[in-house]
Amino acid sequence: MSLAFILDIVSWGLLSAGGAFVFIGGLGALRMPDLYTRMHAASVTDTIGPALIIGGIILQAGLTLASVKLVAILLFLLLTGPTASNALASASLLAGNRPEYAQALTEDESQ
Amino acid sequence: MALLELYHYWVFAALLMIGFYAVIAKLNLIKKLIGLSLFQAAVFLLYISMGKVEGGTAPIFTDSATEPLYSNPLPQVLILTAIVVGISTLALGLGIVVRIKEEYGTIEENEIQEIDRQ
Amino acid sequence: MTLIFSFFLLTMLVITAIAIVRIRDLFAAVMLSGIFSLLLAANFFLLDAADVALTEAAVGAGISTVLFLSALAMTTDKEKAPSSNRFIALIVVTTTMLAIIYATFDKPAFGDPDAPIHQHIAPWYLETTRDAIDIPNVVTAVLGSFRGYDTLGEVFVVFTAGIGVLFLLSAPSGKPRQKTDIHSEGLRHYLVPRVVGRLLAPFIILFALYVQFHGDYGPGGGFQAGAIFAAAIILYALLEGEKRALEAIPQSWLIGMIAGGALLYSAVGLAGILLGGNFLDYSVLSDNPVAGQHIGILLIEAGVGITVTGVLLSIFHAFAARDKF
Amino acid sequence: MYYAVTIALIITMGLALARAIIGPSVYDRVLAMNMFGTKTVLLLSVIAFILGRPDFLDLALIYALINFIGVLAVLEFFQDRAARHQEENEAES
Repeated sequence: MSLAFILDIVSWGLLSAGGAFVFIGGLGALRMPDLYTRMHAASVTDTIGPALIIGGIILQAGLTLASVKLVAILLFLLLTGPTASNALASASLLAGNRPEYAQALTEDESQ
Repeated sequence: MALLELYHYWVFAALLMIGFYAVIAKLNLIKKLIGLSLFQAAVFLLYISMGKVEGGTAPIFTDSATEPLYSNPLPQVLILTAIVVGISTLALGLGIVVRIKEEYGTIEENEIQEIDRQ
Repeated sequence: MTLIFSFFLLTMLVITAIAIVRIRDLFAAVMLSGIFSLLLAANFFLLDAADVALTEAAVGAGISTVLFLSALAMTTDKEKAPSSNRFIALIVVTTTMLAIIYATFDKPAFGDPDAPIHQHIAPWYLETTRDAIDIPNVVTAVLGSFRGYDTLGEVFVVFTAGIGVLFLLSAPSGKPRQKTDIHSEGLRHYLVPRVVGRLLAPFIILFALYVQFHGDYGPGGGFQAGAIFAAAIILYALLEGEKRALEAIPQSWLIGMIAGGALLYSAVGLAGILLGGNFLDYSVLSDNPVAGQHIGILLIEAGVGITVTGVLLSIFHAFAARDKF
Repeated sequence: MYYAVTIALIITMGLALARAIIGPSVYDRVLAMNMFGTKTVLLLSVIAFILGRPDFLDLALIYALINFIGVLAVLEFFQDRAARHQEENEAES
């Protein structure tokens, strides 16, 4: 069990977990019933997916210039992704779209 | 596999004709411009796929000891400049559309022709 | 294996294109063309065209979306009438497509190293770049030095298009509308994007400079850097409002940049003649021909970058200013 | 392993594309475009390693930055449109 082998195993684990998260997020964005639930599915997995995948690639690349660039990419994705989702949600709220699904739930509780 | 290798050219043909369809059949001027940019993208794709060499790599020299096979740099040069020229001419087209909207109040081709006939 | 990835990406490309043409909501069509451009760039990357993918990334997804959206804001975002002569158009288009597909069977196989295109001049470029120009990026070498005339022509086309847009959109509007100045404040409702955007803008400018000056060694060069730099300033304009962006880089500077870059390029060419070489022959710029090539490519790439930045920014400002009237 | 991730990414791109095409609201399309952009960045990073040219990560970097500008432009468009509608309503009343 050399170090390289363990690194390989860990990075494969990260890559496949990332791939799974990304895929589930895509599925959620397609299948969820309304905009806000779709946004939830897409944006949460858009944060964890890149973190895992890029983390896995960094383990493969080792300490090189490529790793620095990958960290920069990850940093930018982590900054812009949630920002875009936040802005989109507030734009939709400002335009007067209420989260229907949440409303239905609260109405159920009040009855 | 042989068919898969021609797939790039078929996609070129399909994209070219989808763009062309938008240009000739759509009446909205902005839609026509979008179609024109699809047409353009198809040509870009044709050039770049012709420049690809099987098993090649991008024509930027590496430090590796074994000399790799490089893809053709010439189509890439032509298309690189064409993309920037494309966006400039697209902006020109959009500028003309905006002016048409101001003068005619519409950007639908048939309505513009009706106004012209009067 | 990458061929199979290409297969899926290309199929998605066609689906996206069909959706763009079919959809009646122009806003949706613009969003889909953003996706189209991302897919196209991914395909370019798989086809070994890193420089082209970089250009498409900088231009297609960012600037083209911004321009289309500002045009939509001034016109309309709904397509009205369905197309009139759809059947004739469909017949014409299908026949032509079948003809082109028939023609592809005579083409050399995809990726065939013995195809005529790879025999003509490309091997010479690849060999000579190493000795005569000595920069790793052959695309930059061909763009800047071997095909310098061509690139000069393209720069002047960009220049002309920019001037054309300025003429078209600076003409007085027929019926001036009274409007509140909505652009002066930028994105006032969105606090988080403003903060994050302010944080990112300097990095984008830094990255543009990296792409500009690293173009000899990796993917990049004047065209890409110009587009990225313009995108950074457009980001600033979106966040803080037109006015602030115009205070940072005034209109007069932009006009100067449009002309200045093209003139710098031509001046480098003329310097070649004055020093006893040919037009756009950089070897005479220095005692050592290879160093001369380096200086020449650096200067003309700078000229290209300046002109492209100036043109794209002027176009953006022209559209935005038109919106205000 | 890279191949498995690439396949997952391409399938997800397909799902996002489907969401962008069916809509139904404009916000769904923007969401899909943003998702698609993130997936493209990841795809390019992975492919750069598959092709063995990690120096091409610059491309993915620029995608991560430029995609954000697209989203901001859309937000500005929405804000602009809302202001325009408000004005029109005020003019009518």
